[in-house]
Amino acid sequence: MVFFTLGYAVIWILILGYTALIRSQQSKLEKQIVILEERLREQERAAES
Amino acid sequence: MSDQLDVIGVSKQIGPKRILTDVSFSSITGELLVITGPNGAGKTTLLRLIAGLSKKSSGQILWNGSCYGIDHGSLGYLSHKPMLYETLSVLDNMVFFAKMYDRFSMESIERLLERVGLWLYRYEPAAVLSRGMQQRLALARTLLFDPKLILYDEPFTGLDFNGQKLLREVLEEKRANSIQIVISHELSLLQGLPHEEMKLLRGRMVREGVSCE
Amino acid sequence: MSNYFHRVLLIYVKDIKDEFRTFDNLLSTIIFGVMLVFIFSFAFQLTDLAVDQAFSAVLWVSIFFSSVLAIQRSFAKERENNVMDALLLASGDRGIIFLAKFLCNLTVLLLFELVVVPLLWIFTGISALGHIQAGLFIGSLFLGSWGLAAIGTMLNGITIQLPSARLLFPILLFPLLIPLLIGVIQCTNTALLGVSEPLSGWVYFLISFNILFTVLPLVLFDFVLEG
Amino acid sequence: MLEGWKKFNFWVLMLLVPINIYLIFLYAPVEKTMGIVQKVFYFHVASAWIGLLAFVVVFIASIAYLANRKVQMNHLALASAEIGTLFISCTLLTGPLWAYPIWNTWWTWDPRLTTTLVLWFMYVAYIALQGGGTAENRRRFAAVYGIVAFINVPLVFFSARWWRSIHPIVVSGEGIGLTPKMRFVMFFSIVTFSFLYTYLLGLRYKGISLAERINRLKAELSQ
Repeated sequence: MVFFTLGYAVIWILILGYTALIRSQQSKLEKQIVILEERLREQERAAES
Repeated sequence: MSDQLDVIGVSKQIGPKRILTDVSFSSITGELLVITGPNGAGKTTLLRLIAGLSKKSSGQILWNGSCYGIDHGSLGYLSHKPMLYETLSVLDNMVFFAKMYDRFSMESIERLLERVGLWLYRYEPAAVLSRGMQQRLALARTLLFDPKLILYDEPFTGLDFNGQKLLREVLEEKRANSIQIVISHELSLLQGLPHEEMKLLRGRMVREGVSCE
Repeated sequence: MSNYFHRVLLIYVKDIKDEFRTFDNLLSTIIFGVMLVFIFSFAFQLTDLAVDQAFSAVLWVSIFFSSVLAIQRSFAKERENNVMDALLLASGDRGIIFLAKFLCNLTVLLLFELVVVPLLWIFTGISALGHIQAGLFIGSLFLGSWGLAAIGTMLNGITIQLPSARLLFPILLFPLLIPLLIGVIQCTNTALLGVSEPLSGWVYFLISFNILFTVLPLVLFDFVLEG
Repeated sequence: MLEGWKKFNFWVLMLLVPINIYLIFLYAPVEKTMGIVQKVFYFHVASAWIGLLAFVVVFIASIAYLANRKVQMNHLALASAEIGTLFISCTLLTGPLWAYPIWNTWWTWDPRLTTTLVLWFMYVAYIALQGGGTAENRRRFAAVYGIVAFINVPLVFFSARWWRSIHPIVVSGEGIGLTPKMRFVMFFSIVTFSFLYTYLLGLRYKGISLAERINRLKAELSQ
C-alpha cells in the first residue's frame, strides 16, 4: 500500500508540478511581451517626433 | 573565357535577426566589385554565402547559370583572419593547401613565397609570424591556384605598406580571368583600380553599380 | 572519386603529423589512461574481486573515459584560427573532413590501446592467457575503437562550436555508446575467458553498428559544419 | 485553431482523467499475487509509451527542421523532448516503487529498463545541447542529435535483450497475466496519457514560442 500510494503521488506531483511551472512561466512571458511591445511603440513614437 | 556570377534575391535570417534582405547583383569576369557599408551590414555574411560556407535562407546564387555549394572548385577566399594552421610551418601550410587543391609543385610555392617575402621564414611556424606576415601568407595561399572567383573580406587589414602594394598588384593581375569581390572600407587603397561599388545597409542594397576610377 | 580519398588522406596525414608534433597531448591522454587502469585494478585488488572477470569491464571503461580526452582535441586545431573555413573551401566537401578526423581519432585510440592494454594485463595478472583468442581480442579492440571514433568525431564537431564544449561532449557521447559497450564487452570477455558461445553474432552486430554510425554522421556532417 | 484544440483537449482531459482513475481503482481487479501495488502499472506503462512516442516526435520534427529550417519545428522538438523527459522520469521513478515489493529489488538490467534509462539520458543530453539558447547552430545541432539518438534507441533495446538472452535473467519482467478487464484499463490509460501529452505539448510549445517572440522583440528594440 505504501509503495502504491508513493507511485501515484510521484506521477501526479511530477505532472501537476510541471504543468503549474510552465503555466506560471508562460504568464510571466506574456507580461514581459506586453511591456516589450509597449516599449517598441514608444520607441517608434520617439522616432517619428 | 568569361564566367558569370548571379546573386538573385538572396536573404539570410538567423533566429529572429534578418541579416540580409533580397540582395541581387551580377558580375562577370574582369569585374572588380567593391562592397561597402557600416559594421553589421551583412557584408561578411554575403561573402560567406557566395563562398558556400554558410547557407542562405532564400534566393539563388548561380555560377554560369547553375547552383553550386562549397564544391565550387575554383574559388579563392581571403579573409582578414589569416585562417592558417598555427602549429604548421609556413612551408607546410603552403604544401598542405597546394596538395588539397591538387596544385603541388615546389617551384611554384617557392616563387609565391619569394613574392610575398616569406621564403626565408619558410620553416617558422605560422604562429610566430607577425600579423602582416600571416596575412601575406594567406594571400600566397589564395594564389596557389587560378580561382575564377576571388572573395576578399577586408583584405587590407593588418597588411603593412608593402603588403598593401602587393595586394593591389594581385587585384590588378587577377582581373584578366576572374571575378573579384572585395569588402573594404578603405576605399583610398583601391584608388587607381577601376571598380564597381555596391553599398549594403542593414542587410539591404542601397546603392549599386557605381563605377569608380 | 580517387580525388575524394586523396584529400581525406592528405588531411589525415597532416593531423597525424600534428598529433606527434604536439606529442605532450597524446602523452597526457595515455598517462590518464594508465592512471585509470591502475586505479581500477588496484581498487579491485583491494576488494578481492575476481579480476579475470572484471578485465574487459575495466578495459572498456578506461578506454571510454580516456577517449573523451583524445577525441576532444580533434577539431581544436581548426577552431583556433578559423582554419575550418580554409579547410572547407580547400576540401570542397564536409564528408572529407569527417572521414579524415575519424581516421585520425581511430589511429590515436589504437595507439593508446597499444600502451594501456599490456599494462592492464600486467596489473590484473590475468591468468587465462592459455586459451585467449587473440584474433577476437584484437578485433574487438578495433571494432570498439572504430565506433567510439566515429560517434565521437561527429559529436565533437558539434560541441567544439559551443561554449560549454567540455561538459557537453561526454553527456552527448555516452548514451549513444551503450550498444557498443554491450557488444564490445561481450566480445572481449569471450576472447579472454574462451567461453565457447555463439559469438559471431556480436561481431556482426558491432560491424553493422559501426557502419551505420559512420555513414549517418557522414550524411549529417553537412549540417554540423554549416557555419 | 490551436487555441480551440487546446480548449477541447483540456475538457477531454477533465473528462478522461476521473474516468481513468475510477477505472483503475474500482473497475480493474486486484492482481492476485502482487496485490494493489500492481495498479501503479497502468500509469507506469502508459507514461513509458508516451515517453517513447515523444521521442518519435522529436525525431520527425528534427528531420523537418533540417529540411525546411522552420523554427516552429525546432520548438516542437524541444517541447516534445521536455515532456518526454517528464514522462520517462515518471516511468523511472514509479518502476522501482513497483519492482521493490514484487521482485525485492529496486532495479534490474532488463532490456526495457535499460532502454528507458538510456532514453532518459539521451533526452537530457538533447535538452542540454539546446541549452535554452536561441542560437541557430544549437537548433541545428539538436536536430542532428535528435535523429542520431532516436536511431540509437532500438539498437540499445535489441543489444540489451540479446545480452540478456545469453545471460539468464534472474527476475523476469514477464509473467503479468492481464485479464481482459485489466487490458481495457491499460488501453484507457494510454489514451488518457496521449491526451495529456498533446495538451502539455501545446502548452510548452506556446511557452517556447513566447520566449522566442521576446527575443525577437528585444532584437527589434535594440536596432
